[in-house]
Amino acid sequence: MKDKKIFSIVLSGAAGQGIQTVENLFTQIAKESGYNVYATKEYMSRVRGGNNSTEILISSKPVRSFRKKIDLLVVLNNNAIERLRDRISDNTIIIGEKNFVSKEKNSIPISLLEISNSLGSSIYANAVAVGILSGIINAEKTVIDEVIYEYFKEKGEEVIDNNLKAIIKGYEIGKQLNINFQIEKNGYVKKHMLLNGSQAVAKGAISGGCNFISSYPMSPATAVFTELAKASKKYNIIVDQAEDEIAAANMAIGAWYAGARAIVSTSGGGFALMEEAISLSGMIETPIVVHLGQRPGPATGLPTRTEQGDLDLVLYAGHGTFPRIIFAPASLEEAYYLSAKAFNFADKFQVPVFVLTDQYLLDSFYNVEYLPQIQVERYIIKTTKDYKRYEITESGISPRGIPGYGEGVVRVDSDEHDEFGHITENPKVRVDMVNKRMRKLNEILKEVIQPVLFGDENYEYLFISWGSTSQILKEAIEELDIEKVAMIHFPQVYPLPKETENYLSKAKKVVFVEQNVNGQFANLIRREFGIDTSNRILKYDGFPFSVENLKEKIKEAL
Amino acid sequence: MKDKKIFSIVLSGAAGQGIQTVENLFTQIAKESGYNVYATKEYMSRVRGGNNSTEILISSKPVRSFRKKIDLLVVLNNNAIERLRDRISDNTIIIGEKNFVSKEKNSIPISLLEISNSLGSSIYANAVAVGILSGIINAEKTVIDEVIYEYFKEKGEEVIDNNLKAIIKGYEIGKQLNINFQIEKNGYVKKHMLLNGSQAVAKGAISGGCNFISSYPMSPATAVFTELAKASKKYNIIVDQAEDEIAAANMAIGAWYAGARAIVSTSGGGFALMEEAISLSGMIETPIVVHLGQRPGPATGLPTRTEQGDLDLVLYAGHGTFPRIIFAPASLEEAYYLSAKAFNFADKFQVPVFVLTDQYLLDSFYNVEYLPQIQVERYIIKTTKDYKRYEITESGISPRGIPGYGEGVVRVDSDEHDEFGHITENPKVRVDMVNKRMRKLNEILKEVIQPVLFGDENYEYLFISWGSTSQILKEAIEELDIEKVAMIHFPQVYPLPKETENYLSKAKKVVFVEQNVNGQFANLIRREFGIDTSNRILKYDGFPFSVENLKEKIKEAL
Amino acid sequence: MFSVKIYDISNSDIAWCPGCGNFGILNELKTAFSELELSPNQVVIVSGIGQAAKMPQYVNVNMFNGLHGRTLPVATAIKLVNPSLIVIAESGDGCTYGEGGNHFIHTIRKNPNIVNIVHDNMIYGLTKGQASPTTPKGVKTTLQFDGVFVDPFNPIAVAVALNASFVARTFMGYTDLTIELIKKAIKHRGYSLIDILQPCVTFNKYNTYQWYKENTYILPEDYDPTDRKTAFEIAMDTEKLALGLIYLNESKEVYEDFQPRIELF
Amino acid sequence: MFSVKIYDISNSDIAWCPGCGNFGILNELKTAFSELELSPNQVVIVSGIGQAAKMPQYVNVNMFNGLHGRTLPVATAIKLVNPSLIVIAESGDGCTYGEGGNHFIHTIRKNPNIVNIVHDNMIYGLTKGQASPTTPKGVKTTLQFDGVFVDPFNPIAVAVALNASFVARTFMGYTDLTIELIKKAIKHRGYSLIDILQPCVTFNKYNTYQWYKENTYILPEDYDPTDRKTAFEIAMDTEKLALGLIYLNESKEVYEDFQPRIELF
Ligand SMILES: Cc1ncc(C[n+]2csc(CCOP(=O)(O)OP(=O)(O)O)c2C)c(N)n1
Ligand SMILES: Cc1ncc(C[n+]2csc(CCOP(=O)(O)OP(=O)(O)O)c2C)c(N)n1
Ligand code: SF4
Ligand code: SF4
Ligand SMILES: [Mg+2]
Ligand SMILES: [Mg+2]
Repeated sequence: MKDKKIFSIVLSGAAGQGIQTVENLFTQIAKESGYNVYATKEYMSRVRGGNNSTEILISSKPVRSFRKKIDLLVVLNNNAIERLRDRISDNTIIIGEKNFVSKEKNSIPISLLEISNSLGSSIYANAVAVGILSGIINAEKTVIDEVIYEYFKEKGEEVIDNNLKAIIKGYEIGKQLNINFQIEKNGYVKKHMLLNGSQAVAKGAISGGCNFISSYPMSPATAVFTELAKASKKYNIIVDQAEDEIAAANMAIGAWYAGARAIVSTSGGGFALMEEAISLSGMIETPIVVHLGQRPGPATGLPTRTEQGDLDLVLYAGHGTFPRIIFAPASLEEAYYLSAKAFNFADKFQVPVFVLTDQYLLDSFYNVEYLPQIQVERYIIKTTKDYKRYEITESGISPRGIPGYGEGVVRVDSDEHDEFGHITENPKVRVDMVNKRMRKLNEILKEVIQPVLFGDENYEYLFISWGSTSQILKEAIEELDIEKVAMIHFPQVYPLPKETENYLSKAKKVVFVEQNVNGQFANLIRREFGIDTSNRILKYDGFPFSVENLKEKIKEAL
Repeated sequence: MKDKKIFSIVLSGAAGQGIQTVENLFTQIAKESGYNVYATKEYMSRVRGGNNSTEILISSKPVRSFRKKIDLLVVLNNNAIERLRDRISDNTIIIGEKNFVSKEKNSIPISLLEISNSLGSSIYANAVAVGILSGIINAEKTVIDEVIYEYFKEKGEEVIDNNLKAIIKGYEIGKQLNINFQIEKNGYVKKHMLLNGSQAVAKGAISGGCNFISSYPMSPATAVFTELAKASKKYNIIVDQAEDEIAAANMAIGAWYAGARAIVSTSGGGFALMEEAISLSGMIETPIVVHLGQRPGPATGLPTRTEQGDLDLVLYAGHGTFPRIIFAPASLEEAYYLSAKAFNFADKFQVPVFVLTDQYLLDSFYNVEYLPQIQVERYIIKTTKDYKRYEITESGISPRGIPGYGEGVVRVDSDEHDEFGHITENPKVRVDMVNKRMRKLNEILKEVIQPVLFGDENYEYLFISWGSTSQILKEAIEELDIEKVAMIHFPQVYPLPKETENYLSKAKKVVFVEQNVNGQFANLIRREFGIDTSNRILKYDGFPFSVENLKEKIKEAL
Repeated sequence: MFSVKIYDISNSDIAWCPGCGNFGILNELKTAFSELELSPNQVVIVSGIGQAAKMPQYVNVNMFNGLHGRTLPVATAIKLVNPSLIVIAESGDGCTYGEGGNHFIHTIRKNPNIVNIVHDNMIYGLTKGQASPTTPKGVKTTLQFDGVFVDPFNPIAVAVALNASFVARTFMGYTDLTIELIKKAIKHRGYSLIDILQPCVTFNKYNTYQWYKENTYILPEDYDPTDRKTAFEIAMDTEKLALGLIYLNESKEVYEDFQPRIELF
Repeated sequence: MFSVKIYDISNSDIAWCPGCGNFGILNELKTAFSELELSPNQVVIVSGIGQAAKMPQYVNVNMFNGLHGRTLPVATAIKLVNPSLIVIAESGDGCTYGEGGNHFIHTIRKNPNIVNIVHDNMIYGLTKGQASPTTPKGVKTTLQFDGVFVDPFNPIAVAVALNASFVARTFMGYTDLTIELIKKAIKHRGYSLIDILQPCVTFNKYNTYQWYKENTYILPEDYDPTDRKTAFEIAMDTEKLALGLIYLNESKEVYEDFQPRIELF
């Protein structure tokens, strides 16, 4: 695995300069040409100006994690290089406008603007860039035609033609650069899907039967909202842009009550406003699915950056005590799968279910072989005249009816209530109801999504991670390929299976890897299992770990 | 200590029947007559009807915890007895209207209404009851005159006279009942203050320099709001009834920013709405003091009952990570002291500070010897032209200026910011600022309010508690007086001093006593120190532990 | 006509004070249901928290007794998901105009076909008598010791300003008017506000039964509710409160008409 | 007159798009400050989150850049605590009328002496172009693919309905009018709303500079803003938007006058 070949391209420029278009087109062209592709971006909290960058990795084997190294840097504005200085090595080739790149070692001055203008307008600069990159990787020309056609088809033939011309022009230039690019193509990659984290979550939700979203825009969670809105007509999804997050969460709960499968998509600050509603969901046992795309806090923090700082937030959200389920996907496949599963679990266990992602995961693109169709499981019953919404059962789960379906009435109450949902202050009923609700935790554990071990099964050193960091950690461990070293990834971070303890107690040294300042998952493990969790690799500058960085940290920890 | 003499009176009737008036008047009369007095009440979430009760303990030595036993039960409506059945023993004397009490063993039928009517109106029934109780305890008649005068003075002489007449009538009846009442008077008690938890918190806040409250009514926290509103003119306290809790919290932070010392008073559900603001406070390092009166959740739960279920809520409130301080008083003196201290700590450390009480503590009355004047510590500086609100310092604390005081401008920002408060996305500045904020935790620990040990210093069995439960636990342990048994009370539940570990590791067995379903403090201790916290005595039916109940539980645990 | 009895809840101990205006509203609501022959499983009452919000506890229909202030988002969602249900969002003045104020203004904009019944006792009843957004200026309360010093919220004027589709006010003491308005609102397609003036005999000693009678008048039969300017003028008059359907805008599009239908069972 | 320069922030990289209407408002605000000779430490700008809310980052006065939607409670509190400060609550249409809607209506009731400047670009700018409460019906956005289908929020009408003390609208392209209104609002005692129409050149392709010019008119010199009925009629007209001081109510009592003064230093 150590010889995995990766060619890393970074595009850097101001917001509004079209890096995203280049990313979109070029990753598709690369993938359709048979390369494994990975792309991730980082951007400032502004619509124009500033400095953003996108990393695109082209590789023979699948690669799905941020790398520090840059083989080829394309700079579109003047302060790009300074921001990336510590990622530029002696081997980095830098392409860009002469006055931006001239002072650099391996620089190739190319004026995208000039070339574009020579084609009649400055607006083709991005197309020229796409062409140059396509030339470098030796992309298939028929693929380029198709991708461009698809992308611009609604704009008419002229636009298509002009862009194609610009790309071909760039393509020729790219070829002539003779850049040392030695990645193998793989025919099967063409059949893959290319998608990003937001799309994976949205597709997962749809597979899980989602038919209602109410949300209030907030980076980085808006994209999931937008994806579901796009799918509204095709899949019959009710879409409500709420006046605030409180409305959004209460609507989602109301929607579940009425028989829908509803989600809210938000970030930490927006979620902080939903906590009372989460408690309501816990009490009335009407589910809610929450997608929370994490970004660095506190407060507004770094609104377009990444962090894993809101595990504690969802773990303890809402006043009072009640069960909940928290998923944290590492990969797009997992984001898809868990987002679907969230709806089945929510329906079955009648608790709030969280899908915890982050900006890094949501904005990461790559080719994915296959997303399985998930069976939508519904647990709604038809009510009878004497229906009791909160029937005391051994499992703690009471059959859930919805209004208008059956002869009964469905009565839910945020006060403590009896089996009929009627308000009560009887201390015995209170205790029975608390116990009933809490019993559901055991049921959830019976179907827990198990942690995943990777690496040497006879490990002495065990690295522990969750969410998007796990994927980066996995590639680091894979590439280091050291004996006695393994990792465990937790797709379900709460509740945790008993088996966790066995995994951990087998290790000589356990190290937690998280993207937050306090090691929130380590704290949870310590709370649950009492083991020493003091070895922690933490990062909280708003940027993801790189594989290189983690490799070093792992070596230091051994 | 075992021979502590306590006479327990319980009044029970419907909301609106005036139990509170009886409680108010009688506890004052008893105290002024030289008895130690304790009173606590439990009531339904309704304004009229239903069934409420108040327990009043008269004792020679101070007693400050709920007892199960009832020596004398005064029933004012028909279903009172059934609700209290398990507290009625063979020795309980029951007084009340014939048709309510006749079936009971030691019952004394007395018609308060008839007596009242014989005095010309039914409205004196409460006064008659006060009189009967006063007669039983042999209260001083001059004291009665004074208390009644004070209470009714604004209503005019006629009202005073009529009530006095009714009381004297009751007094004679009470005396003739010849109830075995053998509590000694203590002259010094007369000099004590009689107050309840809400008043203790409010007085503490005032002592701590509180001059701003913005809140939204919510049981059981409203009383603190009301007490501060009453004191508004005398102490110059700005009072704002906000449109919602979000406004309240943001106002409090705005007020601190401008130079005030502000508090919000709320309960779990209201607080859940304030979490985004708490995160703001953490980020902009503008303090907020939160009084949270706990009641059982989730959601609306049991709105007028008691629980300690919101420790996790405040411990993890708000997205992102930042320091905070959490106090949880056991007694009125502590409620007073910590509420004052909260303001000094908030001002000094520039973090959110929580005072966590509960319905039980807020509604408990007793005589208190002395409330010390607390020094108001202010840390505001006069700014200079080049003022940097977020100057990086070793302690993490940056001198805090306020607008309009000094030549500088004070710029706070909910985004990550540089030393001037200017928005930044620089990862290095980000890390510096996170570290700066987190460093304040160490400073806080230097002044931590230490845990309090009570019982055998050479303990083998250590019981651990926090908040109002500690007081009940203390009396249980005191009365059991068993060797090798001790308890620790934590007035400050976060952050916890290192010494905690020593305390705990010395014990053979550690048992946590909490009023919630999951043992939230036990979880925190486990998270922080990794020790086994699986022995837990938990209660979550909405009612406090009784001393008797805890005595049994302690014996079982040994 | 269905029997009012079918909406009764067995053994329910009603937690309101004797003499409270809420009892009247309870009867009026049940009567309106029975006159419209609504079967219990067809109706959902969504309420918040407060004395008014206890209403659905005493009515045998589907109930969502949620959070303080949050009736309208829940009711809107239920209607979107299952438009065949009759959805009533019912709560107090504090709940609807205070804590829930943002939902109030934005639900009017969305215009889902729901009925919003507000028990307007001009006080926070359940929390024992603090001022609500509609408490008149100068009234002393258990928190405003020197009297309220901010202007009351004018729900009718705001609803007209937002061009709401059905804006009514009534006094619970006028049984026929109230029943008629509830029925009209249920039959109306779009968001309907009924602000019901209601005495709180325990905490609001100012706005009594008598006060409401003296300070209100019923709009004449020939009053045309479709003119927005007139409606606003009427709404502006806070000396003498108009009762009846004050504003009606039947041209407004309904929220659920823009949303897909989802399969429920 | 002070130099506008004293309000400049050194080395600040302004994060708005070239051509954005926010630049104009920035200049108008600084000019108003300088013409009123306000020293930086006397003024506080409280903002929320959004493009508009970045404003105080570029003005050298006291700054409280708080949470999305929460400008008004913070501004009110600051004014209560220190009435000698000039307090400006400034943010976008989404921040003020969406997330912050409840504070909007209740702050009008409280009537603290603050100025509320709303950059009304009829869009959520910072989050990349979703509809805001004021986005006109039918406009397609990055989320409302088939166009917005709910009625826009009418802040002017709501403010008049709530009898706000100073209600104005302007277009940032009209520099003199805007400066004049800001100055008037600062001098006015009580809550002043200035809804400033502002193009978002990136996400709102409908409400352009041109559109605002074509769809607005300036109220005549002799317009009397003290008549509430007329003001409401003007507010109701959403075809042609009136600019200027639309409603003025000078008899309203100011919130901080009912509160004790506290000692600060
Ligand atoms: C978030 C939240 N804040 C506060 C409360 C406390 N609370 C319960 S009822 C109520 C006021 C009720 O007033 P209103 O809505 O007018 O109803 P009424 O009791 O007068 O009928 C309040 C503040 C709560 N339950 N939840
Ligand atoms: C509680 C919360 N919800 C959502 C967001 C995300 N957010 C940031 S700015 C914004 C919209 C801004 O729109 P507007 O207030 O109109 O300002 P503009 O950018 O158009 O000037 C939103 C939704 C947030 N920061 N906080
Ligand atoms: S407090 Fe007022 S509103 Fe509540 S039940 Fe009693 S009279 Fe009715
Ligand atoms: S997105 Fe719109 S509002 Fe924001 S800076 Fe750009 S043009 Fe201005
Ligand atoms: Mg009310
Ligand atoms: Mg905007």
